[in-house]
Amino acid sequence: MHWGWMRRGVAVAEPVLQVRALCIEWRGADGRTNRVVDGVSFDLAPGATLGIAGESGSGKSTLARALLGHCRPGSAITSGSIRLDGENLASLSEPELARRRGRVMAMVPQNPLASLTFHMPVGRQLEEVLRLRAGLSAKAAGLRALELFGQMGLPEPERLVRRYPHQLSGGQRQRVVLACAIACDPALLVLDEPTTALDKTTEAQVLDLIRRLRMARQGAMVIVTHDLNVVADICDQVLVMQHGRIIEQGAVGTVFSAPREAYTRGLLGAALRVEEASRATHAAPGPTLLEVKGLSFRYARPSLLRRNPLGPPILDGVGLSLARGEVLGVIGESGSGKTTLGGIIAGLLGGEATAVRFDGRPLPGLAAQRTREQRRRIQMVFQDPLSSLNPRRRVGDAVMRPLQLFRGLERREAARCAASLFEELGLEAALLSRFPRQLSGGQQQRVAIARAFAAEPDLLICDEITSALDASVQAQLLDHLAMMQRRQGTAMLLITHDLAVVWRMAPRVLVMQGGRILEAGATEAIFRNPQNPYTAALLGAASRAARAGQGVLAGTGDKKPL
Amino acid sequence: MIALILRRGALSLVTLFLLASFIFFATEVLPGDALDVSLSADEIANMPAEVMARRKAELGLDRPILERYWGFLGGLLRFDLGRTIITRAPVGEIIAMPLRNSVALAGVTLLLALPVALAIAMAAAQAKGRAVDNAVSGAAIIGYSIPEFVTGLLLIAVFAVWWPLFPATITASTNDPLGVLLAAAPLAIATTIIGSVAYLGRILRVGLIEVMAADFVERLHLSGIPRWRIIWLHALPAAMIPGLSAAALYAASLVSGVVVVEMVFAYPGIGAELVRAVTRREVHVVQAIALAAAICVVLFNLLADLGIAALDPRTRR
Amino acid sequence: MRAALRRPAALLGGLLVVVHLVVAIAAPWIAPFAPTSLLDAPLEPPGATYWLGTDDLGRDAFSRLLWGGRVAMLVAFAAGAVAVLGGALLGLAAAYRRGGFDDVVMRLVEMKLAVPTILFVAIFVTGFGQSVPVLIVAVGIIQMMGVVRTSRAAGIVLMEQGYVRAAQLNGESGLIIILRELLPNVADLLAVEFALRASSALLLVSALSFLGLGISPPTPDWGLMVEDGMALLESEPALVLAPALCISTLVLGMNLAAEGLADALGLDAARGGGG
Amino acid sequence: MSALSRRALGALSLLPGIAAAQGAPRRGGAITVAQCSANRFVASAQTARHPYFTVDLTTRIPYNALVWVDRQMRLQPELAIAWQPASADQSVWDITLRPGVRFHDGSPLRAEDVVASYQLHRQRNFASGQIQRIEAMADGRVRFSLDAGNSEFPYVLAEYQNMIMPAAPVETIGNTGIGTGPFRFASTDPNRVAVYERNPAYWREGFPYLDRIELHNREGQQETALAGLRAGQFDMVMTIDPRSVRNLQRDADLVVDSGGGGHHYVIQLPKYPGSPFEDKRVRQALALGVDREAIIRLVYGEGNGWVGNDSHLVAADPNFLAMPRLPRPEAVARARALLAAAGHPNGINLGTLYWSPQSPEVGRYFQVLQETAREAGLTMALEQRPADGYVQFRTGDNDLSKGSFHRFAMTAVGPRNPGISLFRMRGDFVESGHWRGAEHDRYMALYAEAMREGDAARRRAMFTAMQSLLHEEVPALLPAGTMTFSVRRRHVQGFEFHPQIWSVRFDEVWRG
Repeated sequence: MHWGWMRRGVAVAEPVLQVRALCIEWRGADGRTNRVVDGVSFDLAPGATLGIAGESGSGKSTLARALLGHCRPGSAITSGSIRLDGENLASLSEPELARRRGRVMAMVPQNPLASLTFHMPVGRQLEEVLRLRAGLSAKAAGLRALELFGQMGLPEPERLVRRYPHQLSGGQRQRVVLACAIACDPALLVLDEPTTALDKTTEAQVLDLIRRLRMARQGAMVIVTHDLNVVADICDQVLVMQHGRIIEQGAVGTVFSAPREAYTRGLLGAALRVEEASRATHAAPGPTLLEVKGLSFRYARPSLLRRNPLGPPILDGVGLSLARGEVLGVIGESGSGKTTLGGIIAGLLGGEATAVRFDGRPLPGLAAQRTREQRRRIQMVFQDPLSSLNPRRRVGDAVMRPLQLFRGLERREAARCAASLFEELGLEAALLSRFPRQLSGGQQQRVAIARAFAAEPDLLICDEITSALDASVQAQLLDHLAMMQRRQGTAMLLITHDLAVVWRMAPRVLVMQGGRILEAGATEAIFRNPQNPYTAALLGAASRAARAGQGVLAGTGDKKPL
Repeated sequence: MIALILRRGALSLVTLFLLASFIFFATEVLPGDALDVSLSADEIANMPAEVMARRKAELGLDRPILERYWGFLGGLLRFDLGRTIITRAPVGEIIAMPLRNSVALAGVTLLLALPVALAIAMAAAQAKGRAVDNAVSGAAIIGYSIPEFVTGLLLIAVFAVWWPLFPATITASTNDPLGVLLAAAPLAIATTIIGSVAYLGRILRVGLIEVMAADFVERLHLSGIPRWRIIWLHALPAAMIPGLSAAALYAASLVSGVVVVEMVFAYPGIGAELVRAVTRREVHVVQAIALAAAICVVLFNLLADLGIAALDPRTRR
Repeated sequence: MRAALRRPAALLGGLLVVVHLVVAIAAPWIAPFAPTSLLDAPLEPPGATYWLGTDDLGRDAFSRLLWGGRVAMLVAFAAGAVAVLGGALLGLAAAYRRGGFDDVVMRLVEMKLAVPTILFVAIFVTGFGQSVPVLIVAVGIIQMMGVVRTSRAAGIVLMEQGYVRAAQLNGESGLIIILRELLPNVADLLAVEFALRASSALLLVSALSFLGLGISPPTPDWGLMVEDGMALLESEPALVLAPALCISTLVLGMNLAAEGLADALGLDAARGGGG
Repeated sequence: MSALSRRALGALSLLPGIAAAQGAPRRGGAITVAQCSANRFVASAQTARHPYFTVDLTTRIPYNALVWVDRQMRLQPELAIAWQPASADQSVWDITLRPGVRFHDGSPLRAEDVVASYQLHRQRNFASGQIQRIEAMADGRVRFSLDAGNSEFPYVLAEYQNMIMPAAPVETIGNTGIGTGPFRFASTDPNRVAVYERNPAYWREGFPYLDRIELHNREGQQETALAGLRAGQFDMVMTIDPRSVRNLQRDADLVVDSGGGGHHYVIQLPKYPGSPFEDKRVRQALALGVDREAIIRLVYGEGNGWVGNDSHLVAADPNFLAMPRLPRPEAVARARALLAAAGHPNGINLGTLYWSPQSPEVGRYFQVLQETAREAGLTMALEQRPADGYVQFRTGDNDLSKGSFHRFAMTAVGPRNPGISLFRMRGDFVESGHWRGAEHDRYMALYAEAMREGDAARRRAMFTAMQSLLHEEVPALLPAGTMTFSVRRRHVQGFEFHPQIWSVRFDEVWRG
């Protein structure tokens, strides 16, 4: 592990980048303006690396583009200055900016697949930058491109240059855009969410590369991310943004070890601290409610020639069992098959009927084939709170519908019942007559939970229910969920990529990868001592930020982050 | 790619079969049959019933519909489009040249309209929301909103009658070489082009605007790549992809859809032939033309698919 | 809707449509003469009594112009409604059911693309008569298939939404899911589609009238007036230009309104239209 | 011996001889003609030259019939120079062929060619169905045996399509396009263009004048045809909308020709049980209530049409009997009185009148009819039906026992001799709307008598009596008719239009 920044400390050299009282406003189609960057000031010394952290909507991406003198259509710098090498980018004309972009300042965009021209081989795209921006001849550009690809750790550069972006892996694409950005060795390199699109294993490799680049280069670097682990890994300084303002800034070690703002603490809280004891309580093992044995699943691909030719396996021989009232976590990255598993149990996808047994009886694949009682007993809460409520219907309707459907309640009775469910979940009854858009994300998800519990289910499947929520409300939601689960004695299948959620809620966990179960067992045991390297990578990637502030946190270990 | 073409082809065959059947049975709702409509009112009024019955039997019009349907399908399998009911002329012979002419008109229209539409779309997309864009989009919408017959008649009035630059009506023959025919049809071509430019321009503009907002365009912009290069080399091929499908469908519909223009200018195309065939209950001709139009749709779609595959490596497998 | 009206082009479009609608509705009260009454003054030049002159049967051209959009607009709006309602139900049902039903619906859509429009209308009108209801149904079916496509596409996206899944998991019937969960959520799309379909129906109807397959005399109709006036274009240009202008401005208004609406709702009007 | 044949014997000089006015005709040159009538013709590559599948007004360019009807509706010799009945009841007719006529391919015209041609016409041409037998006689004459007496049979020989073609089997005869006419086919583009070139061996010495005629079909597309005329693409446009006449006449470069007679519309009044038209007074009220002069004034233009007399005869026919006319207010008053007497003091709704756009002015015609009938308390709705399939729609299956009737609808009819025209009002024919009763029987008795009658004057008296009967009974309404019109550039000379468009000739047209 490189912890070089700790030794180097904050540079004292003349700052290469000076941002002063920068304001950027967005003018909506309705003519109203919205200040997305509000009075931001900071300095950056040559060779230093600054992390800009914040949740989506905090203005960090807009700030990142402004550092290249760019504002997306509809937005504009209204005041303040950005001095790069002494020149105020805010006052330069577009052609003057264009001359500097790529050479003096460059950007590595967030989504490498979308950021590469899909109909052009990647080699040509790099050569284009080299020819036009570094002024190389076609031949020299070709050679330099191979060289750069090699430096980026891309295998077989000669073959790779002729590939199209979609033929590359996510890590390879990220390396290609990195190569394009550093082609002219810019004084300022801005990386926008450099790891978001990558899986954990690749993320580690790419971070490693960035770290090496940082060491090798003289220029300053700005990394925009929502992931504090990344900041902890490679930045000297951090700048935490919320609603367009800087709410906290300073050296990484200082900020992470003693966050002044609740918001920062929330962000940090989202990172897992295994060192804390799991708060999940083990229920006494009851009779088995759900049993899955050797479940495999493939999507049928439409074809004219064969009736149901099968795609690649999504699930491959998955087995699990769940007792009444038990909470089981299922973790894995996207594509691991965990959502498909939930979908099959819930009855969204027709699986093998014999593979799933519910309450001792085989469970038909699709919800439509199940009995009304079975449907009532298995409920689901979905990932995106907004999409899980019909935007054209009042939220009360959503909660009343299962009451009417499964419990045969009259409309008035159902309304009363829905109101009391709302109260239990800390929602005002007045919200019943609102439309989903009028609710916050956390409220929406609580309504979705209320809808699920309205049916008084025996099994609740929660599919990434916190991932669309701000860190600040996640904990609250999980508290409510745990409370309802305990009260109704519902068994839960908690599908998530967020280890903190599992750590907090589920005494037992399954780790999935590529449609298989890699590891299963008590959460404590697996998290503290992962047997499988993949599990270890998952855990390792998730806990670095926590470690960065470890020393101080140890003293406040009993304090809840929120 | 080949698999894609094969699958498309197979699906298209199903569509063609359904279409042929649909047309066959739909024409049954029409009052009268080919014999009735080939006779004048005087003839029908005065022809004795037994003479009528005998002639229907001669023409096979008295056979039950299913029998005629099987006969028709059998013919199709043998690539035999059948003969016209009254004159016993081979249907293929009747529709071949009009079809050629309509395809030529559609082709010329597209060839001329596409670059213009592209230029307009680029001008508009480059200046989205500004005066140029508003003017161009406005003109496109206006062009799109004026009925073809109005455009055509006004063009004739202005450029053939008041200011006689071009022929008002097409006197060239169906079988004339395409060059002669198209040279005789400048106003007809202009009429179709006006509508096409408006339509295609709108679609391409939206496509371009969408692509210009794409991440890769922003990356290139932030790399300091010149704007013209971004537009021509990066954005345009990408914007052409959704445009191609729309243009293909549009071109296919042009082949049989320019009836109004063909009528106004007396262009010897398949649209006018179609109206005539419906009028005369020449069921086989109607079916043949409908099939030809459908095949055009299929072919143009296939062309678009090939074009898309050329532009978009992601679709190549 | 309010956002749409803030755009000047959309506002102009909406205004054009509203003016046309108001004139059409108010025609019986504001027209100085009955549109069919023979005033025994054929081909009077425009003047104080006859603002646009009279046509060759001695009917007041201005009054006919005021009346001339009524039936065409009735057909266009009714056909638009038929197309949007039928198309939405069919498209959403296809998105809901998928499988064989979806295949059948998509083949239908494809067939519509392949059948020349004019053939379809010619068969319809010849078989069932040249009356307004027949025209509405024929034009409605033609316009419907495009709506099927767009609403199916939208429906497929909606089917992935949590609330639809939740309804499915609760065992709600297909009809309920389509009507309760899907339909309200494509309302925006359908509003745009309606404007587009109605404008394209209006163009189609006037072209059909021009070909003699659409609205028939004695109904005062712009398409017919253009066709009828062409013989007199040189001597009485107003008899052609006025109705041509009316058709064009109405279609233009509908297109602008559709575009503005689509823009405001974040939809894509150019691709929805066509066909 | 009939007056007809006597006149015919010395008639060569009567063939159109109007060369006067514009100086001496010149030989040579070509003209391009467009025609706009929505005439039913079903040409294909094989048959575009066949007289049955070309536009009727062009059949006498490549072909001749045995007899021609002139503009005054008199019989004139064409390929036949004489015709006379060979039986007292007028059911057998002998025809003498013109000697020395050659077909375009050089072969001489023989009686066998006439026989072969009529084998087809007998089967296909409605008017020739009455021919039972046709024989070539030893002296080169041709004998026609009919199923009944027909004193006007020679008119049948002049009917459209009844052209003489070189002998061939019925299936293929006529496909070659070879005839005896002034021009022969140079090329054809089915449904679009026919190009004719001069027949140097034409039997009329010195004719035709032109070297070439190019005929373009602009069926139902009068605007483009006229635009082509103005733009100089066409020298002549035939069968134009009468209301265009006034505009065209203003142009000094153009000449408008009138056929002097032309088409008109029968409005059939179906008299099935329960129909308002069962009551004679309603029919009479309708006949009075429709403002016939207004139709002519507004739809056709003054002088371009004639007031109909509710019979199929046209004003150009010498046998035409004009109706007694009342001043408009009086006619309306009487119509209202008749309606009141029939039990409709507040007027009557006649239902829907169906029409089809068979010529450009039809829509306007019916609008005027509808508006003026309203003044007399007769209201009706109008509904357009597409021109195609209209005939079937109008007649329905016409089975009273099944409760299906033909409709209150119009039919376009062309001008013909009384024998054919008056026969159309027979009770078992749709156009009479199932006319029945004593008056009908009297009408038909008169008709049968006239057909057996050889003497033209006596026949004329019978025709007059029949028309009076129609005026009184109004079995059908025929309010007004229009001349046929064509327009040519001034340099096209020697052209005369014809009330029967299929009898137009181009023999004497020349280019100035």
